[in-house]
Amino acid sequence: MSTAPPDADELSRRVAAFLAEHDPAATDRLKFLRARFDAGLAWVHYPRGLGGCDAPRALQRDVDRLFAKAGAPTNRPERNGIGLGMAAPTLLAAGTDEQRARFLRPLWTGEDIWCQLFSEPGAGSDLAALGTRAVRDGDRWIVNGQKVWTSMAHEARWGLLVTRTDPDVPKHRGMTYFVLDMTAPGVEVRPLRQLTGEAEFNEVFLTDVEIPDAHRLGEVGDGWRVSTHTLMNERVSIGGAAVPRESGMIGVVAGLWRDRPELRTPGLHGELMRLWVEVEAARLAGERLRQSLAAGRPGPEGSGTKLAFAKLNQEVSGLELEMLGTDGLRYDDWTMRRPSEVDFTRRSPGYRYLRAKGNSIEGGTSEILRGIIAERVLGLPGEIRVDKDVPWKDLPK
Amino acid sequence: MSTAPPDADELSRRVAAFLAEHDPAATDRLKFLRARFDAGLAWVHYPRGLGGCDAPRALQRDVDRLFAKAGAPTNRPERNGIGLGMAAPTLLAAGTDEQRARFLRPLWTGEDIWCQLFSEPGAGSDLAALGTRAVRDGDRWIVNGQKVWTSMAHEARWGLLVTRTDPDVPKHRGMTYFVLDMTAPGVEVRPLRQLTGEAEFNEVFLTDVEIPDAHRLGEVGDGWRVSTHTLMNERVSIGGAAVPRESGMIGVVAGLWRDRPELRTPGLHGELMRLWVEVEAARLAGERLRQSLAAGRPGPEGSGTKLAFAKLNQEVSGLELEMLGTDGLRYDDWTMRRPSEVDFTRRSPGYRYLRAKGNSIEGGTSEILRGIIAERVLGLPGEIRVDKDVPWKDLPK
Amino acid sequence: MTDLLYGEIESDLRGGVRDLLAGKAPWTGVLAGVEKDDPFDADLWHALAGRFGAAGLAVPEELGGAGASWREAAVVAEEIGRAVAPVPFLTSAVMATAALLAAGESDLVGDLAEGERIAVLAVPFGTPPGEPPARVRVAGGALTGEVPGVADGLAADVLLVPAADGLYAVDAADAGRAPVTSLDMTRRLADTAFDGAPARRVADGPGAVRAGLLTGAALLASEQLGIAEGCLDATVAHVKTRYQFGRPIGSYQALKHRLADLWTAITQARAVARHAAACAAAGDPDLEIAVAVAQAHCSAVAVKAAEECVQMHGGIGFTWEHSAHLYLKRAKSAAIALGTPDRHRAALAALVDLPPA
Amino acid sequence: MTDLLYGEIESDLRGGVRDLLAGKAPWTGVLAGVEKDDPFDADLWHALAGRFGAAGLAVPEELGGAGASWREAAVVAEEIGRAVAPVPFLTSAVMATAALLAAGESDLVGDLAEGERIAVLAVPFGTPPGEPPARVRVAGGALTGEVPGVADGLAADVLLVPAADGLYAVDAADAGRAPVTSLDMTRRLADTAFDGAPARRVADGPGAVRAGLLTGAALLASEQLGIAEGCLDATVAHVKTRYQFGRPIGSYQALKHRLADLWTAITQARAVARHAAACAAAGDPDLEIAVAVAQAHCSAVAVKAAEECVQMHGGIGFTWEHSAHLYLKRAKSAAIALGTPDRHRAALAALVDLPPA
Repeated sequence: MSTAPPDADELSRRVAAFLAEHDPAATDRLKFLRARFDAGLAWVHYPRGLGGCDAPRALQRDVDRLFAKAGAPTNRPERNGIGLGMAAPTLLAAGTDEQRARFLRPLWTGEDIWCQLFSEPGAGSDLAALGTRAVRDGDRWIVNGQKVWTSMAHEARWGLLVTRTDPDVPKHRGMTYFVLDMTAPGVEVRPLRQLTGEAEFNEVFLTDVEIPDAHRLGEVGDGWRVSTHTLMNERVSIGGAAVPRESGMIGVVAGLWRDRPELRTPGLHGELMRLWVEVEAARLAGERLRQSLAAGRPGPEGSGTKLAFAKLNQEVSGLELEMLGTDGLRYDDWTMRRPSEVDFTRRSPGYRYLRAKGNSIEGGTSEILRGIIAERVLGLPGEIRVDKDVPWKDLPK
Repeated sequence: MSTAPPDADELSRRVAAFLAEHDPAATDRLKFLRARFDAGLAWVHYPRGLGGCDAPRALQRDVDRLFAKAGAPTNRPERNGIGLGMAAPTLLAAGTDEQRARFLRPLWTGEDIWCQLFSEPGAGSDLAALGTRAVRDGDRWIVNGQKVWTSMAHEARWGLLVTRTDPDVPKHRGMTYFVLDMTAPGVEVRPLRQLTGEAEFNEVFLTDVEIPDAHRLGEVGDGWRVSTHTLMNERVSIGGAAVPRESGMIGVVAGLWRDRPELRTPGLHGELMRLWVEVEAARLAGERLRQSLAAGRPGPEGSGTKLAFAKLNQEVSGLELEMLGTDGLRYDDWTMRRPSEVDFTRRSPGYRYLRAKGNSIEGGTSEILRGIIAERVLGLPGEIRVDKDVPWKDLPK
Repeated sequence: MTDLLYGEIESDLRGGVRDLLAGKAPWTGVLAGVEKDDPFDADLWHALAGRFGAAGLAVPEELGGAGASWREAAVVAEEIGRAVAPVPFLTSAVMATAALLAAGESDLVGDLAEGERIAVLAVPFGTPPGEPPARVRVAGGALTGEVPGVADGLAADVLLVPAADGLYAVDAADAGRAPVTSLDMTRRLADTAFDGAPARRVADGPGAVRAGLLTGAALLASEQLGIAEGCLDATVAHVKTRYQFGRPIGSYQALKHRLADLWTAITQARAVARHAAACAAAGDPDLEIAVAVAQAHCSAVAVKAAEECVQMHGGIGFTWEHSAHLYLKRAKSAAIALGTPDRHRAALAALVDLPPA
Repeated sequence: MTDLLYGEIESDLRGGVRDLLAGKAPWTGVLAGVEKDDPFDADLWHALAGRFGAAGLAVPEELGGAGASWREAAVVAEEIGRAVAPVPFLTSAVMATAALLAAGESDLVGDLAEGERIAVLAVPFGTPPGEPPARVRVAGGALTGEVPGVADGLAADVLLVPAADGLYAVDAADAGRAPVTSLDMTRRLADTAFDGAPARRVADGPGAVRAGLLTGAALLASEQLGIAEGCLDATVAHVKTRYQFGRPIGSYQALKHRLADLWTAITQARAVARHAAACAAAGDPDLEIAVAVAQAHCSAVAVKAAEECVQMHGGIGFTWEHSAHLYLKRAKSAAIALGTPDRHRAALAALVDLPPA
């Protein structure tokens, strides 16, 4: 093997060689995936030995295509979004060699599902206010507290956990980051039911949970900095995909308009067209952002795209109910279900209306996003901070 | 004359007696008005000797009606709104006996027009930031500075002036209030042209203007408190009158819709009906406020009424232009005129659109009104103040 | 101009209803109820309608009511909205009662006024005022046909069914009734079916149904006002006590300004709802316009208030274990009930001579 | 999908235009100009169109142009909007030029490209794309009739007049032209009249006018984007330096959030304006949809930006001696020009198969 990063041709040669050695049809799924990882063909831009071969990130798509064409099994990325999207880059940036070696392979193969334990009842937008306490006891830590909005916690093997380790210093300085074994004694996962009736998320209660110091990620007191790796990657994953015209909710409502002439009124038409235009404008803005990113010019438009779609999803789904009249007063199912993914289009109009309310709260509230745009993009002064130099324990809560 | 405040019957007897002595048809206008003032029948709720007779304020309307019925001349209140609405109550509340005796009669009769010199280029919403300096020199004060948004300054005999007398204390504590002789040397009034092309307002430049200490209203340093008398009365005067359905701009646009069928489109109809409903709702809210006040139960709804009508005037006038299409691209007159009153309905649609922009700025910006509602009505925390304990001279400007 | 204020009697009435609802229908209880099979809170309804007398406010004393008016009934509707109470007040004590009063019926209306029986108009709940198309056929004093989406249809003892030649009363036991999983489980719908159901004609012509729908729409505006007020109060209380970044979130100006705008919209909703109720009470010729304005405006205000309530509560407002979603579901359903804002604006256009393009 | 980004050449072009406008048309100069009788800034136009070559960007080199495309011309439109520059770029270099190019005309179009002559489409400026009704009669090669509200009609050397059988060129000297006191004095209207005016037919059928209006509407979106950007920049700069209550007003969250929303709307306006310009450049089949979306959206964004600019400047923004009203008047006029958002939404409905009720 040469030491220079492989180019596209070299990569496709390697894939071909790998496939020649591991027939996808004849190899056990997990065996195949582990071998692909060990061959450095998992995430090619990762370092050698950790599933990659230092190749440019842009070549990943080609490699994935070649494997797909050969009928190779996937690592089911849809089941492990937090693991692949957030845990892996955090481990890469802040983990020790031992931690990377231990966690990354089963993460990539999908053997280990990961979840993220950041938000707390008292720490939502203000993540750094969190109060889950971790107290050192020799080479282990004892953790007590409560986390919320934890998707996949009920299926996860590992969790990304941020804790308060020093309450006597200002809040950003007294946090420490851990990898939590979700099977450890004292970890209790409860479904968190939402207004749609179902429970996508969980609450996680931590009672005298022991974490070995070897599972600490980064230095003691360095938890805020490590968290930013995780959160930066959260933002990148949002709003990147190209979408055709009339995708999503507007497509549903436009279809309803076309299929049900008896529901049409001039007033609803005006509203429909106004929203259609706004959705198309937001879609084109998203497409422009995608082109910018592809051209290597990342812009701040992502926050605006999320902001716009949250509002539009809410307005469009609200219009759908009004269009339906009495039929809009029905719901499909209030029983508490545990969906593995959110599918707006397959459920009832009422579900769409209710679920869309979460779009302006989850993954950064619309208020936080507006603040980010105002301060980081427009350069307006930050909010007056009264909590900067106050020890965490003295903050009003 | 009895010492008890007169009731309705007694008042009508007095009016009849006055009219018997002063035939409106045969008496000189000014003589008549002065006599009415001296008879205590000017503003009946004012003290005796100052144009009133300590009667309940509610009886004023009856007295005015009796005079009107007899064909008596009025004091032309529309020409002296600031005098009657703001200067008089301020003089009554904060003036010395000499000041009241000197100023109130010619104010009420309309001989003296008054204006208000509060706002400055650097002190708009934040009135207490004002910087017009008054420096004591024996029994007089020397004043230098600039005031803006002064309506009637070019016709006024006297001005209500707030100045900075002590820059070394926090801003609310170093202000002093004066009555300014608008004919004094060093007072220069310039028209302040607005985006409509005309100039309703003025800028007033004060250069080494001398004010006798006898024209100080209230104590030195007490200017903020005295100002609140003036401003409280500003708020009372807004939004009190009952208005019939389809008054003002919505009536203009509704009339356009009825008269010009060729301009109609379904989309414009939807917008028109949406605004029609909003205006009617705001009108009914104003009517409810009026009923509350009449029942002796003043409410905080006035701020909301002003807020709503500012927005609606802007939206309705904007719709009018769109309805007109190419005709909406015309204007009537850009020359600098000095109108004595604002009449939205008699000028062109473009004028209405432009002039309405001022509705959310003049007399308290919509932002300030929202803050007042949030804090005084809803009890939400005030803005964080960084200027409370800082000497005025050290404030960033 | 109608009197838009609340009188002393109305304020006392409000206090009584509010206490009763606070005691018997705290929101935690309402929430627990939405997953039960019970179509409404019968115990609460007996207390409110029977013992308290809230169901008969607008019914003359000689018919067994309190002899007050729709103005007073509107105050009850406000409090029911504020409490998202699962009782058939709007459907039975307002819509059915108004229809029967208009029809000059005097037996059933007394039972409704005393809360002894529950009757509902068998129309799809989204039907705007006016003349709903008859969905049933009459033959030999019996009805046949289907009416989907009837509000409180399962709670009803009697269904008042519009037919081509008038309004018919059908004993609920003689009708097919299928529960509907409803967006607003505090006022559930039922799909009703009539298969030769024995019926008694209680009104000729369309006037009675029209009165029921119009009065219902007028008083629904007061319910929507109550929903909006409940949302605003809950939200203001929350933002005063929820801290983020060391400050109560109610100290952040963007939220303050939005709440100020909401408060302004609610003061308007109060005025238009009062006007509609007063017009209903007085048989004022402005009633139709007042109702169209009230429904177009109050529907939007209640939904906006509920949406802001969810948003400003953040994550907690998105959970099942919080009252915000009860408001949201009731507000959105109420906006569609008895005609969407769009339908009311269209009706208004005709009433105020602003014809469509 | 079209390319929605700006290329290097476009960025260079923008820099050049911006420098030129900053030097020759600062807003104080524009303001002074609105009270003069001059219908436009001839000196500026000669510099921009003639020496700089901005008028001929989309004209092939063999016809005397620069051989670029409407994409590049759209960048010029942006900068003109940002500077509220009083030049006939949209009317002559875009609308008239596009009409003549569609007609295959090759004489006049070269003069326009070089800025030597100015031609405008003689249609009321509020006319949406499509086929404007002919307002003149043709008899013996001469035109008779009236066309009110023609943008830059006084600046024009040639009027291109739609008639039933095609498009006619009329020497401006042969037409009656009355100046109109315009809401937007940076792009003035004139009422035109033809009384047997000698005319030359430059196009058969309606295709040329259609191309002129459609291309004009596409590039007007870029001008509107520029207006909005100018407003946002001015407002952000103001709120950073204007202090009230001891703090820059840009530190108040309510303003911050409104500016963030405005910024978001402008990023969308940029994308839709780029798409419309790219479609115009490529003759893309999506052009009509792209134009309708761009006009419906960018019109609203530019007006919103200008209204926020006035409001956030407070009293000073309401005065004559500030640039805000120049933006406001141009933004509102541009929203009506070439069809209001309402008209464009109606056109869009037909294009995307969402028929009216």
